[in-house]
Amino acid sequence: MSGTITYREAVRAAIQEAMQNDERVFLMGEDVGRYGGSYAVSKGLLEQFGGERIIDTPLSESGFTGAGIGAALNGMRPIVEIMTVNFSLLALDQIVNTAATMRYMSGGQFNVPLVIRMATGGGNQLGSQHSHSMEGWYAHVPGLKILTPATVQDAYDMLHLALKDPDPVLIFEHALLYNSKGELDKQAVPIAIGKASVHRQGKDISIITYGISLFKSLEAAEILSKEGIEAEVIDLRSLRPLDDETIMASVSKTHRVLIVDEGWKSGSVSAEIMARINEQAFYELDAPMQRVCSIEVPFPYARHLEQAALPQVDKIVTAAQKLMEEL
Amino acid sequence: MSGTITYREAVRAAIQEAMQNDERVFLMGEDVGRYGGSYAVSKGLLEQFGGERIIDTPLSESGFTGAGIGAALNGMRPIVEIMTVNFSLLALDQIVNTAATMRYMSGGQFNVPLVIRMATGGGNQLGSQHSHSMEGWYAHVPGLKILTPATVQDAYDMLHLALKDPDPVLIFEHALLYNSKGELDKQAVPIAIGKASVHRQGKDISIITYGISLFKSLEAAEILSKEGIEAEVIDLRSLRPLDDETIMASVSKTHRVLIVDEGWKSGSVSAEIMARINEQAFYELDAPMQRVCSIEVPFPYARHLEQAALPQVDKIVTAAQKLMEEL
Amino acid sequence: MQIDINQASSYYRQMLLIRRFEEKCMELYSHELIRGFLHLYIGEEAIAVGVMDAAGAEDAVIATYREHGHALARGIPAKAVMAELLGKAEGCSRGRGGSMHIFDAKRRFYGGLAIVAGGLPLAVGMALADRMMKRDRVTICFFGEGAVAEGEFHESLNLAALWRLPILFVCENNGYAMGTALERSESEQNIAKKASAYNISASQVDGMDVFAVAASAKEAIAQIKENSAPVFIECLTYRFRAHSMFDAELYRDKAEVEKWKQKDPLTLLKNQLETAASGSQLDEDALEKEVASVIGEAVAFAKNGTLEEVADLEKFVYSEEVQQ
Amino acid sequence: MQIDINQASSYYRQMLLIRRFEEKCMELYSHELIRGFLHLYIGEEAIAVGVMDAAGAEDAVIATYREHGHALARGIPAKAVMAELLGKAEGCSRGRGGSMHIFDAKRRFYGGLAIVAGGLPLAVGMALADRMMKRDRVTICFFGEGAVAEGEFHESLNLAALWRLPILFVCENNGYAMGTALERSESEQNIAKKASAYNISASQVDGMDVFAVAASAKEAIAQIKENSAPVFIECLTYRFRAHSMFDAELYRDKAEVEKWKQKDPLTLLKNQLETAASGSQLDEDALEKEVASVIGEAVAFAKNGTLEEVADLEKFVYSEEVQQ
Ligand SMILES: Cc1ncc(C[n+]2csc(CCOP(=O)(O)OP(=O)(O)O)c2C)c(N)n1
Ligand SMILES: Cc1ncc(C[n+]2csc(CCOP(=O)(O)OP(=O)(O)O)c2C)c(N)n1
Ligand SMILES: [Mg+2]
Ligand SMILES: [Mg+2]
Repeated sequence: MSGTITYREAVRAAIQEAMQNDERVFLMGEDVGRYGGSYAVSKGLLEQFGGERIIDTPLSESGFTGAGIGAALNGMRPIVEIMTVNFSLLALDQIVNTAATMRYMSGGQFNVPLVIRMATGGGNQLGSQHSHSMEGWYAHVPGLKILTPATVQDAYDMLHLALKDPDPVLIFEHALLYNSKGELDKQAVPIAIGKASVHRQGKDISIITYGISLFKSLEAAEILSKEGIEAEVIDLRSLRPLDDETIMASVSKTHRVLIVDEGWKSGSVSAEIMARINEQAFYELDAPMQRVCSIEVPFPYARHLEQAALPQVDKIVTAAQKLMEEL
Repeated sequence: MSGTITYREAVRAAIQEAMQNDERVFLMGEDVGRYGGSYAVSKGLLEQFGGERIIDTPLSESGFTGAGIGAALNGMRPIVEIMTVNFSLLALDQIVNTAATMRYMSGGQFNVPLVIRMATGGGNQLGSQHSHSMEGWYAHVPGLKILTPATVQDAYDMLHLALKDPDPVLIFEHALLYNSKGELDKQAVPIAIGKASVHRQGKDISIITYGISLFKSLEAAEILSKEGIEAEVIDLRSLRPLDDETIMASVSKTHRVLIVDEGWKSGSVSAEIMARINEQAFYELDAPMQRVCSIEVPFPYARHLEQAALPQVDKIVTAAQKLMEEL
Repeated sequence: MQIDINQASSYYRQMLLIRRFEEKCMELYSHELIRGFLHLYIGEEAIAVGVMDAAGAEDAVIATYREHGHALARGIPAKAVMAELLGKAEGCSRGRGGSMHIFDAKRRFYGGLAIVAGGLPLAVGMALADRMMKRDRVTICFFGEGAVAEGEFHESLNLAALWRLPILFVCENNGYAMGTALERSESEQNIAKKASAYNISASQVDGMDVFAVAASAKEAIAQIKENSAPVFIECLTYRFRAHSMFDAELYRDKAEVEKWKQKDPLTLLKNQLETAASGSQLDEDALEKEVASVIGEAVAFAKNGTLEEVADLEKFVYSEEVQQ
Repeated sequence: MQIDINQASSYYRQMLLIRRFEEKCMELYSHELIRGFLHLYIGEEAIAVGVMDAAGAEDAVIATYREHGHALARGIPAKAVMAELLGKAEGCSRGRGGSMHIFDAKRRFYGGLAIVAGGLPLAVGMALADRMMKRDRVTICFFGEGAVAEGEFHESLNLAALWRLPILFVCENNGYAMGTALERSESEQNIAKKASAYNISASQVDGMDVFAVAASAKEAIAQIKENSAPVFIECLTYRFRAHSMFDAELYRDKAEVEKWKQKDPLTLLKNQLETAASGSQLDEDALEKEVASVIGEAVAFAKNGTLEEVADLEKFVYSEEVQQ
């Protein structure tokens, strides 16, 4: 049952299996049916499951996301697809003010087993209204869980985990990852929500990252290795909850920290990780922590500008080198 | 021209003067006119300026905020009032995807001189859909400026500063501050956007805060002072841009940092400040930085629970004491 | 008109309970036992009572922050609501919700939601779930006329009609959204007419007349089931009190309020009964006593209630168990 | 019908320019000189050209991500648009905007906005500003029929009608929002009828007929000024190409596309001229040549353009000077 497939196929397979195994699961969103999904994730599912379970919605982000909450409250296990994180702002009221609060403000009477998937990130030259990485924002909100699958295995596993979770789970799929390929073992026991993965062991510096930046970080680690710097590369996997344990264990080993995150720098996930390391492992640090984030601009269209705005392998390498130079 | 007035009156006076001096300024929002404003800020202004400039809007947060952007693009200086930060999520698409990006994506051709004011914060037992402090979220977004007046003087000054700014400025007024009283000197030269204020000099620890937490921090500082701990208390005033200079100067003096912030802890403003101090003044720190934030819950109604969720003077004192105990 | 005296007494008792319950709330608010926002339903009782009479136990109800009346009419015990208003652990939302967030899973009462129009998308999803699971249920969604201007209203009505979902939309048109009169919020002020623009069958009903509301709701629910399509009713009503406890009511004049008070739903019901063929009369004293005793017990229960442990502050942010 | 040959040639030349410009875009896209999303207007040219003919220089225009046609019809030089598509500093948005974000302050062209329905609230504000400042201007706001389901559509139409603002709403109904056909997105599929529910004067027009569009837009603008109230026109049209460059067009069949291609606005205009009383003919060859040369120059200009300095990446996030 293991083999090499694309990230897109992994998400699709997970949706497909979940729908086969549980009649409560359905997929809803703009163009998930006849069009096949704006990133072609759900291609073929309409033919397999019909329009009652693969629901093309009108352009009404707040309406259909809220409908997902309602359906979840009423016994279903909806998967809501929002095309791109920027559009999710139209549904934010429903997500933050209702989905995240329902259980709490009802004194535990109602829970919202809703899964929301959306594409995130830049690099496709889509400009200022389609390219941002706002998953860190969502990670601020109690009541939500935030997942960021980077690998094909996680793209598959996390959808299943999210569907089993009784609370609202948001999954952020980086748009540039859909075509990436990797191994999928469907029998593997999935790593639980809230657990980070150490993708590369190292003793000199911890590179903490998630999503597409994992691959840039791994590439940087190989370059650094040639210079004798052994980086440990951690994929956070989940931004809420964060896996403090894995982070601190790595910091206690390497004593140097670099965080790589495609969000805008100020107020990003990287800031929260720095804050926690400062709180929980301050005396382990041999040097100030560093971060490579996106430059704080609405993303530009022109390729050279957009690339300059994004975290890149060379920036990671340089930041790591500088960090190693500190006494 | 100086005297003691309420925060509410200070905001009102600033709106009033701006409207008298500049025909392009107008106020628009739900119930700003006949009702007098949900927090009574605009009481009397309808009578003075008429319904063409004090515009009661229907319940359409996205619509009227977007209309504010449009009016700003077309030469006006609108002040949009959103009743409560939670409702601003309905307008977030307009604020983040349009107001913040317009100048950039048009290559500098259009700017958006829009002021958005809203009430923020908890403590009024308003529950899970009315009580949060999301200004930190907005501070993540390039293209926006984020102000958090704590004092009566700033409530007045910042409105004027915001109206003079060519870019979108959001002003967060803590709902519990409207009745607070303070000195207002209308002739005083306002402290610029992006500058923090040192409200209390101290040599032992820096308490960095903003909004209503300033007063809790000052109270805590007095208690600490009796124990011989002299805290420096900094009011950030502006969350974007942040005044790194003032922060680092204080850290270099005290070498200990406590941040007090009513936002939910994870991913809050406090995290960003910790990140920057780590980056810019790491070697100045004698101990790990600490923060007192809101507990990560959708706010509960019951008073004892809500109070337990909020930063409080005793929590600040205890955190500061612990921080001083570190070697 | 033929009026059944038992039906009439039952309506009257329920409306009276809501009325007296809320009058008590005002008192407790002035004693600072209730805090936060408190939105009274006084004047509008006929709507909740009439609609709930049409609702089955298996149907779902979604209301707003002005929902004491809906909660009581739905059968949530007065003591559970009162304890909630006093922030007690015995409250129906364990003190976490307060006046704006009444919930009751057993009675399928889904709030108590305080974002204007925020409940409408939920109704769409609830009804969608029922249809997918082939359950013969209706979702009843209450909201004020102020909600009509919000985008969520539009998106939800379209989805409901497009997907032919079993939803009863009940617009409580009391003429004002806080201080904003309908004519200052809508270019088209006939709300039922707006609903028709989505091809939803819609009508206006006198919201002060509990019989009219109940009849219209019953017909609507039958129609929803028959046509598998949503129905919209606009109930014309008025709130006799301020929007909340912080409202100087600068935006409407006393004469208008007085005019509407002439149409008090409780008085109207009494008059209807008197002029009805039956000629029977309500035993008002007995009903007042019964209601007073329910409320007395509710207040005592609430006052004697306990405070949730502060240690449990974070309880219910997430579910405890993740089923595998 | 009497047709003025000069008018007809002018329309034809503009529509041809848009058509050939976009065909060139496809070519450049396949050569990877244009990237990102590229939404072609081919088939819909009559709308932009007809409406812009009615617009005055002082009026404002707000469009969507499918706005090359509007930009060109508004008079933004083809070379400035092409340079933008190639991400060059000489582009009308200095390469920061790309295909979806064409802007031109001088021609009051406010985008180039890529959040569906996001431009409608802006139009409300622009028109509000004009009314407050007593300027005799109209704001013209284009959007697709897909935008109609969004809450912003509803909020904006209501505000525009309620406040009687000088806005011309132009709905380009091409039958599909990406792969979603109108009948799967709206419970009421007559969009003009939906607009009437806000008491906005609304009508449908053949969006393939540039004369019809221009006439209707001119009448609308006169009406807006006369009544100080918004007007809504729904233009029935079709996109001949895919939604964007990543679209397998699984959702519609070839026959439907072919049927609509029979109504090609360019062909229609030619036919109208031929059957018109005047009997005059277009000099197609000359027009093709003229257009080809404009496009050739535009491509050369764009290719020769420079790249914005990376050092200037953060320029324009904020205004440089804060006036005091
Ligand atoms: C989205 C949102 N905006 C604003 C408010 C503040 N607010 C609470 S009630 C209300 C008026 C609502 O009027 P209506 O829908 O007519 O209901 P009514 O209060 O008359 O029952 C407003 C503006 C809110 N709760 N939610
Ligand atoms: C708020 C939002 N949701 C989704 C999208 C993705 N999207 C871009 S165009 C489009 C279809 C819009 O259709 P329509 O309004 O009919 O315009 P057309 O493309 O047909 O010209 C969609 C879904 C978006 N850009 N913005
Ligand atoms: Mg009302
Ligand atoms: Mg379309």
